[in-house]
Amino acid sequence: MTNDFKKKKSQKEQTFGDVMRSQGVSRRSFLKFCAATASMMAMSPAMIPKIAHALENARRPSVIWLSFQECTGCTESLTRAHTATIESLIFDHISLDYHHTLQAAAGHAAEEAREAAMEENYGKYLLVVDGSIPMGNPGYSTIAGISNYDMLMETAKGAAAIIAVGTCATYGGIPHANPNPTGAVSVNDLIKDKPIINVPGCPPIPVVITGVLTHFLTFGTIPELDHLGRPKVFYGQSIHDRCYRRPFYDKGLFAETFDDEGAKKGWCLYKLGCKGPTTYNACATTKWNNGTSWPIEAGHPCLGCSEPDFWDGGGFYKSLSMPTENITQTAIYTAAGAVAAGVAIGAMNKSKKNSAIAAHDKTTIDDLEK
Amino acid sequence: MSASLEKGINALKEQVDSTVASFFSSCVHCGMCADACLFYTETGCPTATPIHKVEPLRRIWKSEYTLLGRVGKMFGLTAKVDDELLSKWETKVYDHCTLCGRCSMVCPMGIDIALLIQKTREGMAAAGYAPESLIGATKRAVTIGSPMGVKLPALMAQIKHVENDTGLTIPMDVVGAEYMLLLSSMEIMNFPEFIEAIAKIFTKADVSWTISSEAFEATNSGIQIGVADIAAELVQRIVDAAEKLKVKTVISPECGHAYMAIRWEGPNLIGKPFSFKVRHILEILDEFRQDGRLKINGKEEQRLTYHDPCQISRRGGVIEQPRNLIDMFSDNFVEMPDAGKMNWCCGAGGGVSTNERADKVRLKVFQRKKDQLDEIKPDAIISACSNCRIHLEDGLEEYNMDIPLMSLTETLAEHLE
Amino acid sequence: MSSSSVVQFNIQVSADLTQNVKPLLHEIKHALDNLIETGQTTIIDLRSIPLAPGEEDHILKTLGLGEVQAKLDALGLSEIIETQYAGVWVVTHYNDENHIISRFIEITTMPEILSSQTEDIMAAYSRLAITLQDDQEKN
Amino acid sequence: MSERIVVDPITRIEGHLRIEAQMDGNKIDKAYSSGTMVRGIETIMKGRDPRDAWAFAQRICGVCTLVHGLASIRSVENALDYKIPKNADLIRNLMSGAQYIHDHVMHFYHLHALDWVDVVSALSADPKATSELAQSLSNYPKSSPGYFADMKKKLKGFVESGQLGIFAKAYWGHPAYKLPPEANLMAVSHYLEALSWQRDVARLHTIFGGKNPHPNFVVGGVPCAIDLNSDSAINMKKLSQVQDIINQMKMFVDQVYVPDTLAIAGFYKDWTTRGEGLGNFLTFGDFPSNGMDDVSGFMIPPGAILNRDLSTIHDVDMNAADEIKEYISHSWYDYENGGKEAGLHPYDGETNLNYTGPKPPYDHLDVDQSYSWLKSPRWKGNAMEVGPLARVLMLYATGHDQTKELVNMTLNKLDVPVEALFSTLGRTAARTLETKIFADQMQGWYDDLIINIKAGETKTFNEVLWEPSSWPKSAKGVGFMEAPRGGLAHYIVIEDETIKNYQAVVPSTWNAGPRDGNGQPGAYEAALEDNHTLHDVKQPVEILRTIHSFDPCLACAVHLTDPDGEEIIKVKVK
Amino acid sequence: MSEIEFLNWVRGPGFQIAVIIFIAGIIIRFAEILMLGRKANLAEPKGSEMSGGLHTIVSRSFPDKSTFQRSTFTVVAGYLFHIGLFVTIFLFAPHILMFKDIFGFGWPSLPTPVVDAMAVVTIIALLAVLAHRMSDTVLKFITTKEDYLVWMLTILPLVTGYMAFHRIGMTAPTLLALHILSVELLLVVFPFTKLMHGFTFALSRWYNGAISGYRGVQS
Repeated sequence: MTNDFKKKKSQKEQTFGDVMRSQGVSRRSFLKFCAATASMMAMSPAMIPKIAHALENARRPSVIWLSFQECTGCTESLTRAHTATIESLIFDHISLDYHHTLQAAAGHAAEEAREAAMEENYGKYLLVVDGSIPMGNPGYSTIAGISNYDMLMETAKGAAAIIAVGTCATYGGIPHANPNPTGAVSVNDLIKDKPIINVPGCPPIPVVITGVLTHFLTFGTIPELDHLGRPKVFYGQSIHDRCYRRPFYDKGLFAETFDDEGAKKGWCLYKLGCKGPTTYNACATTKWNNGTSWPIEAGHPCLGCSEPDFWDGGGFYKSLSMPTENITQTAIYTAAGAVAAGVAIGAMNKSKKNSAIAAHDKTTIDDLEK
Repeated sequence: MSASLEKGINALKEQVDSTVASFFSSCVHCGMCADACLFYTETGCPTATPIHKVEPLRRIWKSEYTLLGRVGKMFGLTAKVDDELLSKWETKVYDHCTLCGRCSMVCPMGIDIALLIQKTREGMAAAGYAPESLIGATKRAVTIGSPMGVKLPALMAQIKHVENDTGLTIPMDVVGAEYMLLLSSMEIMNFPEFIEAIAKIFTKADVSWTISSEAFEATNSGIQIGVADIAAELVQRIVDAAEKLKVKTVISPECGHAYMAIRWEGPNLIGKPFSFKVRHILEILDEFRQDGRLKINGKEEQRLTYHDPCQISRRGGVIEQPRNLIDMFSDNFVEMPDAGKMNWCCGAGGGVSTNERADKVRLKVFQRKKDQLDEIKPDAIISACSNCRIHLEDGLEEYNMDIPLMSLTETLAEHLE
Repeated sequence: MSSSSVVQFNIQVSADLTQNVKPLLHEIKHALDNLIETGQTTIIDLRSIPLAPGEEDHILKTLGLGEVQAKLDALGLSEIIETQYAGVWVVTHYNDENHIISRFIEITTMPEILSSQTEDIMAAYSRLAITLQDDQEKN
Repeated sequence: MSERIVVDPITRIEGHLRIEAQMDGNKIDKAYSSGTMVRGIETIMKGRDPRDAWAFAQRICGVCTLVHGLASIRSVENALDYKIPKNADLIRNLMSGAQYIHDHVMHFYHLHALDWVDVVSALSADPKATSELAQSLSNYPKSSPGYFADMKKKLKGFVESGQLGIFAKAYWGHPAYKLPPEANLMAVSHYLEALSWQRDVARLHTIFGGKNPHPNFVVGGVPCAIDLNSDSAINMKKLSQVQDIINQMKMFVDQVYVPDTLAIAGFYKDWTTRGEGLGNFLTFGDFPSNGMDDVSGFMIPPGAILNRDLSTIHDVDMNAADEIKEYISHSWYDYENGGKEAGLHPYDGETNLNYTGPKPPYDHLDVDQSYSWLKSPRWKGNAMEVGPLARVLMLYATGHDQTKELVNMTLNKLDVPVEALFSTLGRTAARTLETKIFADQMQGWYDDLIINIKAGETKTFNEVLWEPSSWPKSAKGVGFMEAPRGGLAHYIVIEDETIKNYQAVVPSTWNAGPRDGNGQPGAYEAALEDNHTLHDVKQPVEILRTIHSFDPCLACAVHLTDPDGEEIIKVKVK
Repeated sequence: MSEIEFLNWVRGPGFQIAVIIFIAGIIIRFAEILMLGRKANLAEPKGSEMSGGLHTIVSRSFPDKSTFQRSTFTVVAGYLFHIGLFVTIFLFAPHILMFKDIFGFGWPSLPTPVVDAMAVVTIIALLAVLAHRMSDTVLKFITTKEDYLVWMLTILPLVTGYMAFHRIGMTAPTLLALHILSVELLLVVFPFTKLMHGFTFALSRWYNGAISGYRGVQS
């Protein structure tokens, strides 16, 4: 029976347009799909014709998804995408040839699938990585007896581009958090010779993952990235700048607890520790789970999960203007020490003055006349 | 480093105490003291900025008494005090400052700049950077007993003269008298009317008083030049005389810095409290007034104003008394702008009048007083400091102003019944 | 399903939180002017604008309901509604599960999506031709 | 010489799991379960603000996504004796219940189904017959011949594209697949339906917690305020969305999940006689109606069952020093306090990393020594199974009416004895049955919430102990719950307003943990050793079936801490 | 170092270092000053040191009419930027949160737009002060390098704070980090420069008032 699944080389080069047509999808439906795609990719509606043209000719590339030190939250998030749904993604857009959580094959067969995809699509496949890579000891994370580092390097070799999904893969994430017990590092800490798109978030917004994938598949190019390697369309503006609660910040109206009048009226969550001002992500516009809500709308301050080292930002309920360490204690210890030092230094002053007084040489009129 | 420079630096080191340290710590270089100083307002020269004048003392504080300054000094980064600095600063400290203390009143940080200058002069003098004329005056004060060289015979001659003129007795060396009067050389030599006036008032008020033949000189050149050792010696003479005569109160005459020296600095200079009180003559007179011991006959109709001598008013706290006294004989009293504790200096206090080198500048800065007077146009000026009087007269003459100048004590005496 | 509540025109709207509503309405006005002057069309993606809860409803309520309402069934439902301001259309696309996947305000004489597409017309022609041929063969 | 087969990676799970099986011919003689990934979250949490702990703990797992957050919140509340408003408990129950329903359905269709369903076989199904089959099972609307024809066409197009993606290299055509093509087509269709359904119902978390995965929590209540007059709080619009979601959940569970489970189970009755494992079951109890302090108000009662004896329910004391202990005889850890052979109660728990396994790349683990990043938790020395089967048995044993009814219905329908519950298939069925129970219970919690709100009670957060300065100098507590995969307990020790020690004793450690010092295997190992004969050792689908019946979720099971204890091995760059 | 790492550093170790230097510096400076001591005044007092001292601490904030007329610019600009600094530092909600974190208590804030406007006023006042300092004969003469440094370090937190609030020029984390860093620089130099007047003003005013008060003059 497996024979039915033998590859038919001639059909492998089908474009997305071919697939759509073979499924009897009308041009109008296709245009609608493109409009939704443009919206998802946070592109101007003016781009719809371009997207249509590009998608028409897009191929269905092989995608290898590697999971290292992760929690599967990123994959879970991917399955929540409502535009370019996971179904349409894995059936129409891409060939997801290796993905632990979703693939049918296990054990050796799974590894064979990965190796086959790498061999057949060398130089063309897209590598998606979630999770960080522990450099403290190869035994800290292995798959099929292979260390994460070895598997990443081996698989990255033939990749056309790499998408690092989630904060762990992009910046090291929670395993990297102080004291980073396993020596976790990010993908771009290890790979320097491939284009890498960082899609941070803990997890990233579902449609941002698919949006980035779709962009790559549609245009075959890396979207414009910011200084942290993030696509600007999604990570170009801070949560704070696009937050619907911003006017309350500007007016100085803040929720003080989670269910006071301010919380109920949707006042700004800055005082509750919101990291929106320093966090660049699309939550405020894209929202989560098909526009249902997002953390700030649900009354919880932004954790800042799309930023590097957000775990070590000094407490999720400490506002950005608060120091991250216990300054009160520091101040008390310092004061105690400084009083001692001050007394010593003051005593030096005093003794210096006393010796000056002791050295006093009486001035007489004769002295003046000299 | 020369021995004298070393001595000067040591003297500056001695001067730094918590007040000095807090003052220097607080200065923000706002420049407001300049606007309060007639040497700046009348010359427009920024070197006259009061806080600038205390640079030698500031450098010593910084390099000796601050952590950062000491560290800087180790690396040669903290500014040093040397002969060049001191010689440059000599005129700033002695010629361009009358220690009037007006800057101390406006500093928003509360820096007592006059005090700092006084302390700076201690170092300058010790290092040998004091004006020659001041040195001469000081020498005379120490050796002869008076900066102007007035000896006892001269005083006795003037007393004789007064006694003859008025028929009053001027008690000398009366043991057990209540008051012991001090006189300034100027009063003895230039304004013997003052002695006459006192004799008249005290007689009418019926008080027991005396003048000591051993310590009649009120002025203290040590204070002006900034040599505490000498100032103390001069104070000690008065203390000895007062103790010898067992007086209850020593009266400082109409002389500003004399009052400062004996009333406020005296006990601190000799290092122990006095066994007697010290009062300014105006304080005494005002007490008499309160006690109803002064009966006035007729009032002046002239438009009178009062020039506050700095050391008496602003620095000495005798502000109300002269006005109370003037009120007794005047219905037409007018205050100058900024009168009272904020009044402007005549321009010759703090040893400037003694300092011949400063003659030109002191007359220039008199412009300030002139402007004040021009604004109110008085018929006559009353003052209570012989030093002020001499300089005011010089100034009025310089600026061709024909305004009579009177001593408060003398004018009061004239109006006694 | 909540999302089947297609366009809700009678929702109570609270205070205008983000202050994005007024500028958006002004932008629509300018676009309309532009359409009149130059014939240029404008498309605004409502999902690209940060709106407070309830504000989208406020915008739709303000625009109101005009004469034309069309429904498409193309990979899920689409609703094309001309607002009470002629030339201002609200185009809402749903997926197979009736979830809104995108919503645009189009300022145009007729939204592109309503027109028959050349490719579809060509496909239709050949389908019709085949049908007729089949009929012919059968008969 | 017997053969050792290795399945690594075990796919369609959360995390990194490796199974090594020592064969006796075609029969599994000994099985070894190994967690192969470690992150050190417990170490990372030390010294931090206990109020932040939930966010860290939550990232233990993105599949169970809320359970660690909730357990963590409860541990802090327990330590501080922090009372929360009734509404917060109800919202937490709703969120937790939604997690069950979402998670179990996804597990069944996306992680487990492909062990029983042959995708290739579906290509030869008759859509009309499939439609008849589907309609005979339930009145789910999407069951027309046209619908299944479309599905078949889509699947065919996919297969013909030559790029099989996630379906590549699976054991298609393996004789262990026994479903007729029509059942396979129906199941594959529902695989896709479930993908879209889960996307929708996950939104319940988004409404209350702002996002999913990883919704937000807060110590002292829930972050979402309730105000029916505000656009920016939980209002009628949002509540009606919640009601819609509950309806959707219930519909899918009743009309798709339960019928599919029963239908598929009917073809695999042989799996009611294998994969039992330990016969010891443990629950911590959860779903309070009256706060976490009132055990009698729990929907799921706590207790332990030993040796299948449902007549005796043993009490469980989370805090007793001699009940719950974790051992590391075969784990890559070391205890400073007691060494390799000691068992530590979680309050005193340590997680000092000590990797002694083979240097990667390796072929086999040394199973006589340490071979897993999982510890071996034991209750009074006994290895215990946790999870849906344990809960259903507990509910059954304590006389929960609906459970009894559902279990009996299932046994009757499949025509198997009650012992069939103690098996691979029993475990999978138990998961389906409890999903049904939760789907029904959701409405009750929702109604209680509405009643509360209508009565004017809108409090969702108790601010009284929010400021750390109001806390005692030191405190310790346990936050326990029933996670979808089984009993979960987080232990926290707070000192000077920061976390001094944090230990999570998680379902997959109970189930997937290695042998203890007495050679007593963990639940996975015991289950695999129970009557497993492999048809083809190269295609060990049988191992996958039993392992997946536990719904492995490995990330959570992995401890770790002090970097001091680690052995640094330089990575060789090839 | 990424920008958030930078931000975390300035909010964490950086802030600690700054606070340590600030507090230690101030205490040492006070010890340096106070332990030098001051001789008791042996002259017979005419008034009270205490009442004179306390009076002057307050009164020097309000210049007399003549001084005001002579130094109008210095007084007005000084008032403006001091009030501005007070408002922006102590009445801006995010700053109050920081104080609350350190002291354990907070106080009400002013509406953000008011603080924002005040920041602009303060910046303008400080620019005017600088212009004045560079043009006025006296100020130009007495100004030292330290004065320019301190001016720079004073205006920097205002400018960076304003930029961070309005997110001008750089990414928000960078701006916020720079703002905090600029405050830390200010804290570090505070005890060792004329900024110390923020604490010693009371001391020097007290001494001045005490000296005068003893002689029966209100200064």
